Amino acid sequence: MWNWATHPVSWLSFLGMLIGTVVILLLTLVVVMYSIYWQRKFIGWIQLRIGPNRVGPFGLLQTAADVFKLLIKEDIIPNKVDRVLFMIAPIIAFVPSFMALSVIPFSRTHVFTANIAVGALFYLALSAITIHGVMIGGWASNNKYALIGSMRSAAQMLSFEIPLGMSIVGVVLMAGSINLNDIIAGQQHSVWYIIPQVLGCIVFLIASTGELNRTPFDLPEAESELVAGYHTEYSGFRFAFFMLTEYVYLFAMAGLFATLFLGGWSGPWLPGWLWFAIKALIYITFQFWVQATMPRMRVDKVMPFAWKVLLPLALFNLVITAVLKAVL
Amino acid sequence: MTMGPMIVVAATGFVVMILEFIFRKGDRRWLTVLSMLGVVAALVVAIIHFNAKPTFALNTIGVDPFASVFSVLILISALLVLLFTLDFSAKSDVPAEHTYLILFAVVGALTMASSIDLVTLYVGLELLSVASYVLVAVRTHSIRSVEGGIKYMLMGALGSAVLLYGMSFIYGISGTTNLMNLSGAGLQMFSTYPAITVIGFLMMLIGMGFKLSLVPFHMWTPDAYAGAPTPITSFLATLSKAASFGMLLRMLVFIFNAPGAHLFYWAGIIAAITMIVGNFIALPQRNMKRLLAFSSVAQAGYILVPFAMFGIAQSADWAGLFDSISFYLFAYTFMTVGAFAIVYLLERDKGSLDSDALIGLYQRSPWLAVALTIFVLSLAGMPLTAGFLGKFYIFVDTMHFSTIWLGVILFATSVVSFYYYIGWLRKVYQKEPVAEVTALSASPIMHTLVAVCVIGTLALGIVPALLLHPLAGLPWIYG
Amino acid sequence: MGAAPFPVPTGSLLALGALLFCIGLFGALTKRNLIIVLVSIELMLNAANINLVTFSRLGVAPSLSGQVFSLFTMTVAAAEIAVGLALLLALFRLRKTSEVKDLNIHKW
Amino acid sequence: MFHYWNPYFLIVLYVVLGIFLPVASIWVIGPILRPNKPSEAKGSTYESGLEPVGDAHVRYNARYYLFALMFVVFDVETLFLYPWAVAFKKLGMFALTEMLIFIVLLVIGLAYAWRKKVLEWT
Amino acid sequence: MSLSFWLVAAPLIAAVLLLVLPKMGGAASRGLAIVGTLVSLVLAIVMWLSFPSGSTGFEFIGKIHWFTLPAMWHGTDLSVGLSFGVDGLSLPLAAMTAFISVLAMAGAKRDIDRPRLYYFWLSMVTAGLLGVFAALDLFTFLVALEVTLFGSFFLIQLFGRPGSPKAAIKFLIYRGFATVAMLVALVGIAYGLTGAYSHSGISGNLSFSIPTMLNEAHHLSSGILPAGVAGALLLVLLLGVFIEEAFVPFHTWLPTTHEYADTPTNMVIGGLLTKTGAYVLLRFGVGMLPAQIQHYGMLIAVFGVINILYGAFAAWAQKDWRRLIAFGGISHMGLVLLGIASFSAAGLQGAMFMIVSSGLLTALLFFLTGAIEDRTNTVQLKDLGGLSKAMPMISGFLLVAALGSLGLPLTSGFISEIQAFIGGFTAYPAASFVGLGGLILSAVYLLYAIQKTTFGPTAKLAEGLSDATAREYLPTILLTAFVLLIGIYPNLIGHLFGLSVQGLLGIGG
Repeated sequence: MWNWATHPVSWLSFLGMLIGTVVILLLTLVVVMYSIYWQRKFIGWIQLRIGPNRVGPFGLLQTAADVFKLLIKEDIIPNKVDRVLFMIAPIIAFVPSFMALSVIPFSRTHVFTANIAVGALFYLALSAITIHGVMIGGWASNNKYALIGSMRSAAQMLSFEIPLGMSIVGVVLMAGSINLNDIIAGQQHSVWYIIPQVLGCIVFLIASTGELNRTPFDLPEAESELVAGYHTEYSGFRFAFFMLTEYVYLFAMAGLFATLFLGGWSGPWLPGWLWFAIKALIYITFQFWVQATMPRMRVDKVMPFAWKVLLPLALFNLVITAVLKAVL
Repeated sequence: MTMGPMIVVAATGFVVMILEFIFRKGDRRWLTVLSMLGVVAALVVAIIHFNAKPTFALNTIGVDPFASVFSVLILISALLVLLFTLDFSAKSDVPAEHTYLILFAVVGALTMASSIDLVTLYVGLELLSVASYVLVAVRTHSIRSVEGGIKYMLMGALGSAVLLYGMSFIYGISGTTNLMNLSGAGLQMFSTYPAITVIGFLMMLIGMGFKLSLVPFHMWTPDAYAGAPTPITSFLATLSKAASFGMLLRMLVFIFNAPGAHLFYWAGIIAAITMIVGNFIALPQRNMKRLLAFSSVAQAGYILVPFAMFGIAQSADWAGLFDSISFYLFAYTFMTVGAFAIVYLLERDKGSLDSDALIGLYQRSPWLAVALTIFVLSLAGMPLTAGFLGKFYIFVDTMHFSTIWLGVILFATSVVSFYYYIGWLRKVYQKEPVAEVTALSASPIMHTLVAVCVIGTLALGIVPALLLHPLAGLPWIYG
Repeated sequence: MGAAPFPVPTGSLLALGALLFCIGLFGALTKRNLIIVLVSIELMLNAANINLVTFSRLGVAPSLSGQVFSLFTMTVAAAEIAVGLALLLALFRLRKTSEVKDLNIHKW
Repeated sequence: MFHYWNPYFLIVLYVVLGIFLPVASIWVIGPILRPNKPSEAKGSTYESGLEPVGDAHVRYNARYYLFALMFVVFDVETLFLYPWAVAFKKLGMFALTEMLIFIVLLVIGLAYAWRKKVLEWT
Repeated sequence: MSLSFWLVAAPLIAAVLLLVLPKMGGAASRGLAIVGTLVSLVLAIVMWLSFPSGSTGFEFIGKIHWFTLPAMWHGTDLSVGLSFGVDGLSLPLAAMTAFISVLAMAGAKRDIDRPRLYYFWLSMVTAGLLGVFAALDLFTFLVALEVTLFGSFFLIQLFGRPGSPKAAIKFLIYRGFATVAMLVALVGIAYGLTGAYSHSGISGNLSFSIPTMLNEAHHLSSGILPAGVAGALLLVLLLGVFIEEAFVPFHTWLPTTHEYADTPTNMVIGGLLTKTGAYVLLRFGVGMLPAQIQHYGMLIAVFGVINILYGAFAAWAQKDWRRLIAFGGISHMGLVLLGIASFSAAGLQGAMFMIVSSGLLTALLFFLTGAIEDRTNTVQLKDLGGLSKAMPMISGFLLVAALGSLGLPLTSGFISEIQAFIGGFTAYPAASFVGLGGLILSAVYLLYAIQKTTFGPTAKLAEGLSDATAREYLPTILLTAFVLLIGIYPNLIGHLFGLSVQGLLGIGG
């Protein structure tokens, strides 16, 4: 596999990097648009509805129209907000989500992956930075709903990050590396880690749902209680970036899940990028399925759930893995 | 088992912690007793290994004469503090975390005493410090306690940042954090990067200065001492200080044994400032705990005096310096804990820390009055007490290594300290104007504690051979 | 050592560390809000971390112990900040303030 | 030859683009397309259509801090698990015992927090 | 255990018993304390009588090893012990200490508050003083010095007149500094004489033993002290001594102390405690740094003369008997200084006579003024007058004491002054000549005070007062007797002084 580390950077390869990054950016935007479309369509089917079908064939351009609508909306900055923080909060939230994609290996020969040694940790670190964006946005809005929403969101993301990180340790233990490419390589040699790490996989799935603030853990944005959570005061394209952040993370988390538990791009017959796409789609669809099926949890159940159930489970998984690994 | 004492104390700490949340009802003082048993066991282990050959697990933590002496010192003061706590927790409402936090702090202190790697030394220091911050502020309903804790925390964190920054330079120019390797590298380091070596030395000294409440890094001391529960105050004054001195001694002596005299002179200057300022600002204090806090600042200055001489003395002569430092620390532990014990009894009796609470103590409880007299005279450095001998020993050091000006300051400032120490004694023997006097109530535990401290103070003053003899045989410098 | 395309000299990294340290020290000594003071102290610790990591790759005798040290430092800093925040919380409950100048009860 | 820095160049590019996208769309393209007719009502804080009461910069519930503290402690402890997991194969049984002790300590800490009702959302 | 050991131990044991034994009344406490000190007095007399004739060294040596400060000087341990012994210099002073202390205890008022504590501290001070005079080990000496310091502090503090705490603190701080200065100087001298002084390059066995130090100083066998260092040590020592002796300008503590302390304490402080400095100067200065003493002789002599004159002038200006006596004492000690500075047989003998004489006379004067105050409740000169009618005996003794103090022939003061001045004139005639003025002044102020007190118009409060009681006769008569005895038969103590002076000068020569 070709990666950046084996050659010195020249202007040419720099240009290549730039082009690749732009491609990834565009790809991401497309993926986000169509995962939103897929969400509406899929949930529609589950609920025996048709879903979007007016804009474009099968409604395929629906999301594009939504985005354009947001772009031409007036940019309202309320009077009482802290202007500077209010304006930069979406950026703070968005940038790390996009950066997180840089370590996800999309395919075997994918050249735009930063093959760094601490890939998984890097991802976790970035997802923690987004919390700052959310909190700053909520605080700067000077709105009680936004404040409570952002606090809840932060507390929840923090709480679920612990079991998430712990469950990844199990995989790292199996592979002996934090580098995501090495983890995929490890799965090529044996089985997909979803088999030995089934407990870790379950914890990861649940924790990532919480981390992404998705149903059943979507109370930061519980519209019946908190209007729209931390982005209550946001409108137009600033709001769009918060939404974008969420879905980029969904994509990134799908990529991470595929990499950690499903062998990433590896698989027989099909090309790597397709395998990756299929596996990511499985995760994304799973999320939408859960969203359509589960009711929202009560706020006083969510946080204790992360600490009292998921964390011990993750620790248990870790110990079992380590012991088995040492014994076998 | 080179880490015996540490493991025993840590295990006890966790056992107590678990038992604490299993048994949540009733009188839980047996947990403190259990902790004391653990400390005693650790003390036994430490004494068994007292003369062991220097061995280090993973080249990091182990035993050598240095570790032995300071471990015994730390464990003894831990025992005294726990005994103190045993009485304290019966009388006032402190959370049970108190007990095992002390144990964890002791683990940190032991690590500081017996580690030869900057990393573990630093971690030990922080374990001690963080536990101490919480211990000071353990009474969360008391504004004084919390404020003292915050000041201590801020200053302590500042100190550790400075210390760490200094350590990073030393690591940078030597490429190792292991003191054994560093001790060989000192001279080369110094000749290649003199400026960085000096910066590293000073930062480490200043960083430890915050923990040791050396002037001018002592600002937190009176507030933290006055705010903390009294057993914890005595903990800060003795155990924490002893461990920090041990760590400072180990770091400076191992790393900077080659660069020579003028580096260590800085320690002398700080010692001089500390002695002078510490004693003078103590003069107007009326709050007994604050006064003891300032007096402990001054005492830290006395103990720092021998540090100034490591650069001058040949390493063959260092044994005397080590001996005098550790002797003074032993002496200081007994007399300080004793003094705090009596201050605590008075505080509880009168509900005030004003030194007027001392008035009539002799009438009320002659035995406690005499005990306090002994402690105070020892702190002031009067003959036949441990304090005098400790000071005298340090003075002889200064004499021998031509640093007599420090010795002169030492004794001259102790004369200043007479003023406030004797001010106490004056009140102790003053008559209370009331006709009817009641004895100061003290539990058997407190009587035991005071008695132990009296015995310690007097024994070290009258039969110093008890301690000097074991110290004398130790091969401080080895390898 | 990795031949960095634009090699980062040791000096500038150390200068960064020193700058951070000085900013932190300045903040710790002059700021009035306790949380800012805590953050400043964290800056100082991180300055030391930068030093350690720099030296561990680019020092006189590069070794891994610098990185290990900085790992420990991070943990310690986390513990310190945890305790610090807890104490601030306790203070706020009692005094409704988090200003340095209000830490004056011991003068009364 | 291993070029340690190279992946980070890529990451820097991600950062630059990540900033570029919102900046371009909000500050460059947006102003051309969107209308701008501010009014007092638009600028008021939303509180379900009522007049906003007071300021939202109030003190929040202490439980948030508790969770933040818990996070700080456990996140850093997780940090230690990663290097261990990587080096596990090389170190063998020694690492296992060490880490079991470490995890036991973690569990004790968790149990402590549990017991002290820190984990409750009350 | 030798006699000199028990000399120190007896009052100490009494003190400990006082502290330990329960339920003791005033009389019992006093009795116990007196017994303890009396034992010391008897021992001192026994030693005096059996003192080997012609011996210039230490006799009756007793030694206990105490502890060892371990190897720090190239493998040499410093052995520290409790070690006592007396020579011709210290024996008279020890005897005087026991004598005055017994009388102070015997003459103390009977209605003292908390008698146990009082006699405990009085015994402690006595033991400390005896320790100071009889110590043969530097460590022992320093310990004893500190004991006297704290003992007297508590006596002033707890049992003084109203307002005494302030005076006590002043006393403590001044004398504390004196002790520190002496400690520094003495340990330095020990180093210079016996240890390896870093400049000399010769390493000896460091020792705190005073005989060893004297021996080394005598033979200069090892530890060659560089002149500069020795000079510095002497100056530090002098500083300590000057504060200890309350010399101008470090004198202010003494009058204040005497003003506020009660009578027995005043006797001990004025009669004994202020003499320790002179003893230190003789023992360590003259004995161990003779060359330096001679080198700085002029300085010491000038200081002496200043004190003679200043003390006398200041005494003249006092309106309070006690302060007057205090300044008189300073004047006396100035004479001691002049004698020491002369560094001659006569001068040194005079100095030692003066120490004893001044001790006895000061104690006597304090006792008598104390007796007067018991009756009149004042010692202000302006309030007193015509006491001779009401209390002829006390007035008579007061006159004798005053005459002794101004150096009338047939009193101990005479022999002291004459010898000191003979010494002074041989060495520093000009200074001594100026110092003679002090004699005249002392006559003036003493007679003026006597005249104000005992003669002249009878003050109102002097009417109907009783004369001395049995309690008061004993100390008065005994002290007066000794003042006269020494004046008439100086050789009573002179033969001992002669021996030690020979010893001291033998070094210098």
